[in-house]
Amino acid sequence: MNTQIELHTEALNVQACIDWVMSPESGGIDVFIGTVRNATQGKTVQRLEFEAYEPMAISELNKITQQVFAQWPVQKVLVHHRTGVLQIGEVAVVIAVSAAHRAAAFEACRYIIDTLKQTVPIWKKEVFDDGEVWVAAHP
Amino acid sequence: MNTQIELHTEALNVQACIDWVMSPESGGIDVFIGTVRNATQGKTVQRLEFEAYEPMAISELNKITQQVFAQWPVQKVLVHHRTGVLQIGEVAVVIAVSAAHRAAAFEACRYIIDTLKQTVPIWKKEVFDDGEVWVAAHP
Amino acid sequence: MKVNVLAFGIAKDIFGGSSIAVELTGDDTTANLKSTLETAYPRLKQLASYMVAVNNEYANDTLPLSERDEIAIIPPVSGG
Amino acid sequence: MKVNVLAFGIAKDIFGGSSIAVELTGDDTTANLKSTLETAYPRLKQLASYMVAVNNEYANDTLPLSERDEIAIIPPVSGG
Repeated sequence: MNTQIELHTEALNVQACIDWVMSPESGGIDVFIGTVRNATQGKTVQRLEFEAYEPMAISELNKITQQVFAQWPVQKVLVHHRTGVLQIGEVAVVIAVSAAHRAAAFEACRYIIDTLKQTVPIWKKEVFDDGEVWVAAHP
Repeated sequence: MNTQIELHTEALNVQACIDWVMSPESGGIDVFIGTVRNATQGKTVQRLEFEAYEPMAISELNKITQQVFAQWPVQKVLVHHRTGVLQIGEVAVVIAVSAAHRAAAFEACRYIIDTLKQTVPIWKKEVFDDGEVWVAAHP
Repeated sequence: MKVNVLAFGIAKDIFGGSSIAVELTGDDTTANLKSTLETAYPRLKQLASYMVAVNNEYANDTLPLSERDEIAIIPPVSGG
Repeated sequence: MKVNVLAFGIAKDIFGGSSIAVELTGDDTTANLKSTLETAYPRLKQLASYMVAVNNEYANDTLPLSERDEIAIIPPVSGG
């Protein structure tokens, strides 16, 4: 199998993600790691909460990775996304792509995170001192 | 310090590289990992040997990271490169860039590896069953 | 026809729960489900946008619904 | 003038060592160093390209050299 897509309620293991996509045929690996920032638009964030519509999120991520294999000569693609409560600095998402040559790895990795943020049914709630906000819900 | 540039004679520690660039202010980290492929143009590679003109390599990498900080809003930049004998699958280079937003991290990381391959005095020798070749030396 | 609708993110707050039962009068389309929900829950109309998913696929407005479908309201996503 | 020249990568193979001493007759420029080396080591001309570095900086052909400079021959790089 050349694709691994998982949602996790516990801390993501970045090294294990990288190890999974590495192979003797790959020469370049691009990895994107999304972490929880301590502030958004100047306001201090206490923590994040991620919620996923799990079967549909997996299905949409599978579509994205199929598009990637159709468009770029990549070897292995991994997407791990957290759900639940995340503290500042924790890893929310790991996307890792291996390829024989680096251009494909970079472009595919960027495409996956950009598309994930548009189509995959996962929601992020930012919790502040004085309230909480579902990100992007309102205009 | 927001920059870490190192040449290593022993195995690179990818997780430690990522940990170094992570911070509570960063939201996106892009990591490029170059590994030793088992073949080049269809020919089986036994191992690689990297040689560096060390003070100049460090100096050129410093120039590249200064260009990166001038061009993109990035937070931390790390480049670790191996020297010496590398077996198939070993990590030759790790480039890690953290930023508040992912676009800067992706673009800066790509710029660093592309420029490194053009200007940094490091040389790779591919060792085959029946000989060895300094990569890119001849037209 | 009565359909069950799953809710996520802010839709869960708007509906006051992670799933609601909706009685559809008139046609059985996704468009009718949306207008029925918007009448009962006006805050839905204040969202930047929202989609309906049927059996784990984004649905267009003309898709006919059945009582056995898994139907979900998908407010603007914000993963990653 | 006598300068010491460091060699890396394939240049080390061409010179038969990681550093050589070169007696420069005529002017003291990088261009003269290159032509002197190319006469003594014709295989240098078969490289895809090569640069001279002086004190850890790429040098252009007109740069004057001194005996105290750290001079290196930089064949096409291939790191990463």
